Amino acid sequence: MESTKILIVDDHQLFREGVKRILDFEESFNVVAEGDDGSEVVELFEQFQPDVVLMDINMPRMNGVDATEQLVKEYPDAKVIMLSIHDDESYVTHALKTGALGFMLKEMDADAIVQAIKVVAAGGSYLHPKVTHNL
Amino acid sequence: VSTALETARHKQDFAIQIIQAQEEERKRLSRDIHDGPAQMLANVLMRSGLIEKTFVQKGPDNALYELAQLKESVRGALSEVRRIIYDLRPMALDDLGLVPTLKKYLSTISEYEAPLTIHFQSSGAERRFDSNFEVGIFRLVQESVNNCIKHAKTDEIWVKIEWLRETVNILIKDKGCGFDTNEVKDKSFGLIGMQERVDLLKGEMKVISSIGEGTSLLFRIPLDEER
Amino acid sequence: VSTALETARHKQDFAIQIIQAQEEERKRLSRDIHDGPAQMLANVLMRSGLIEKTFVQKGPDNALYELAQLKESVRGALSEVRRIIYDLRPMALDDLGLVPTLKKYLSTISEYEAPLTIHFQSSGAERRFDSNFEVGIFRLVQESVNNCIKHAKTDEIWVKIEWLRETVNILIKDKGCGFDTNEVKDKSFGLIGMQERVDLLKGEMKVISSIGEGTSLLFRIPLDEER
Ligand SMILES: Nc1ncnc2c1ncn2[C@@H]1O[C@H](COP(=O)(O)OP(=O)(O)OP(=O)(O)O)[C@@H](O)[C@H]1O
Ligand SMILES: Nc1ncnc2c1ncn2[C@@H]1O[C@H](COP(=O)(O)OP(=O)(O)OP(=O)(O)O)[C@@H](O)[C@H]1O
Ligand SMILES: [K+]
Ligand SMILES: [Mg+2]
Ligand SMILES: [Mg+2]
Ligand SMILES: [Mg+2]
Repeated sequence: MESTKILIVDDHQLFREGVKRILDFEESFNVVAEGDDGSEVVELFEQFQPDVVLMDINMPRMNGVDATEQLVKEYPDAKVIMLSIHDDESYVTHALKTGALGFMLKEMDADAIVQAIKVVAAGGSYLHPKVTHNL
Repeated sequence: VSTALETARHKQDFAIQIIQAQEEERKRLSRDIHDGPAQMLANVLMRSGLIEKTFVQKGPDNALYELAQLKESVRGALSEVRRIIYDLRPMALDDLGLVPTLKKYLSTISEYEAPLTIHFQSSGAERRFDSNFEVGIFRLVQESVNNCIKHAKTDEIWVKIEWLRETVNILIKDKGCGFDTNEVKDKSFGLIGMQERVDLLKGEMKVISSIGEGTSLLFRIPLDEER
Repeated sequence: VSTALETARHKQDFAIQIIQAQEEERKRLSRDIHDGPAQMLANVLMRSGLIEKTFVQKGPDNALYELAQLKESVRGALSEVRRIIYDLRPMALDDLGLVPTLKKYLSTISEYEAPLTIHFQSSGAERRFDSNFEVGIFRLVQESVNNCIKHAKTDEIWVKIEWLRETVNILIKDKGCGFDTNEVKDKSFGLIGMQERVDLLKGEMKVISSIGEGTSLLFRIPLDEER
């Protein structure tokens, strides 16, 4: 089975670490790189060519919404899943408008993020169950 | 000069009022966080100690069940924390801008205050402005809508924003009980605070109300290029 | 009248400044809570998920190790929450009163800002006063000490409180770089804010400083019986 290459961009090191530990359980997943700000994402994408990008929304210099917009402009095929603390649907609609294919709340279950990555890597889209309810 | 001095005295009182309001807000917030998330976390901490015991004494199934329960209370704490953040200042204001934030804010309020309906409409090209400007407008709408809810005795409110090239016009209107605008109340700093914010934004504010006829608040705020 | 008006204008600017400061504080706080406790809570949830997965795939020993990690992250979240509550307004202020709260506050700060030493001394019969009064005094000391830390370039500060029958005298002193008190800075509202609070408490404030000679702030606040 082909491995799925994943890039994690989040300003919280603990969060990146936790997600990585969870993704480690999946043999087909391979976390190829990490970044801690939206401003780095284009460069990291260029270098590592990930299949899926996990992108936090609130980061210190460039937020995930702007970063996704920039990334998708340069790489229209980039597959981005946004991660956020906010469960407000305006974030979700905004995220989807910028070209993200998934939206996950950071309170997600371990299995949900695995599922989301699989779906999005295969070309689908995935929203956290709690936010589809809000939409 | 005498009226200028009088206005100024009034503003001085106002400054004192804001300091006090700010302390009140801090106090309320720290209590809120203390009684909500902090208590919940202390409880979670205690229970995570119990999971180990449960595991040893009652086996993994019971321990996993306890763990699932614990997750639920952490989720509860998180949504408390989210609410506190939101009440302080919706982060969406900075992340997404004024119109999406207001839309969400007003729809949440009308849900919360059912059977209240708030008709929200924004026309013209919305743009992003500096953070002081956006939060200023947000607070004007927030305070006006709060006044309708608190005082107007009605369950329909209209909020209209019109983005023109050089100004933005904002109307908050209800068809409720209205009030006598000449009667100044000493202890109510809502309207005075709005006037203060409008001055800060170099705009104008008009309050149109009479008893039995409902209330309209009109704001006309210039849109500087520097913003 | 002209000076009265001038002072008054100054105060009007001040009202605008407080509104802005308040919004800044709300923004900072909501970001702080988002980046601190909210992220920590999300992390706790993730850790719980990890325990379940670990248990199923790697057995109980590994799961117990993860459980210990979970407890650590709950502890982390709790201390973040406590820090925010404390910064907002030490609750001890209401629970224990001014002197014990200041003592604790100053010792925490000097630990945090090591090698800073703060000599704190309170003499005379301490009593309890109303909450506005106590918080007012607390903020005066807090702001003065912050100024010493920020500007004085020294690592020793003296804080002295003297409780008399009808007044309380407060001194905050450093032997640092000092500053020219005639030079008014436009954007720094710390000293102006203190003056405002002192007025609110109907007291007096004296700033004694000159370049190279260190700085002393003296407050003399009347103790009303009603308090
Ligand atoms: N939409 C409205 N409908 C009816 N009465 C209103 C409305 N808005 C304001 N008022 C009247 O004007 C008064 C002053 O309003 P203001 O916002 O200044 O103070 P408040 O709402 O009473 O108190 P605060 O805003 O300080 O909590 C109110 O007490 C109320 O009597
Ligand atoms: N203890 C001190 N030692 C040396 N300089 C001081 C001291 N206290 C105040 N100053 C000087 O006085 C100025 C005004 O102080 P003030 O507290 O009003 O403003 P600030 O501390 O610069 O800003 P803010 O308090 O608004 O964050 C300071 O910028 C500093 O130059
Ligand atoms: K986030
Ligand atoms: Mg972040
Ligand atoms: Mg009001
Ligand atoms: Mg200062």
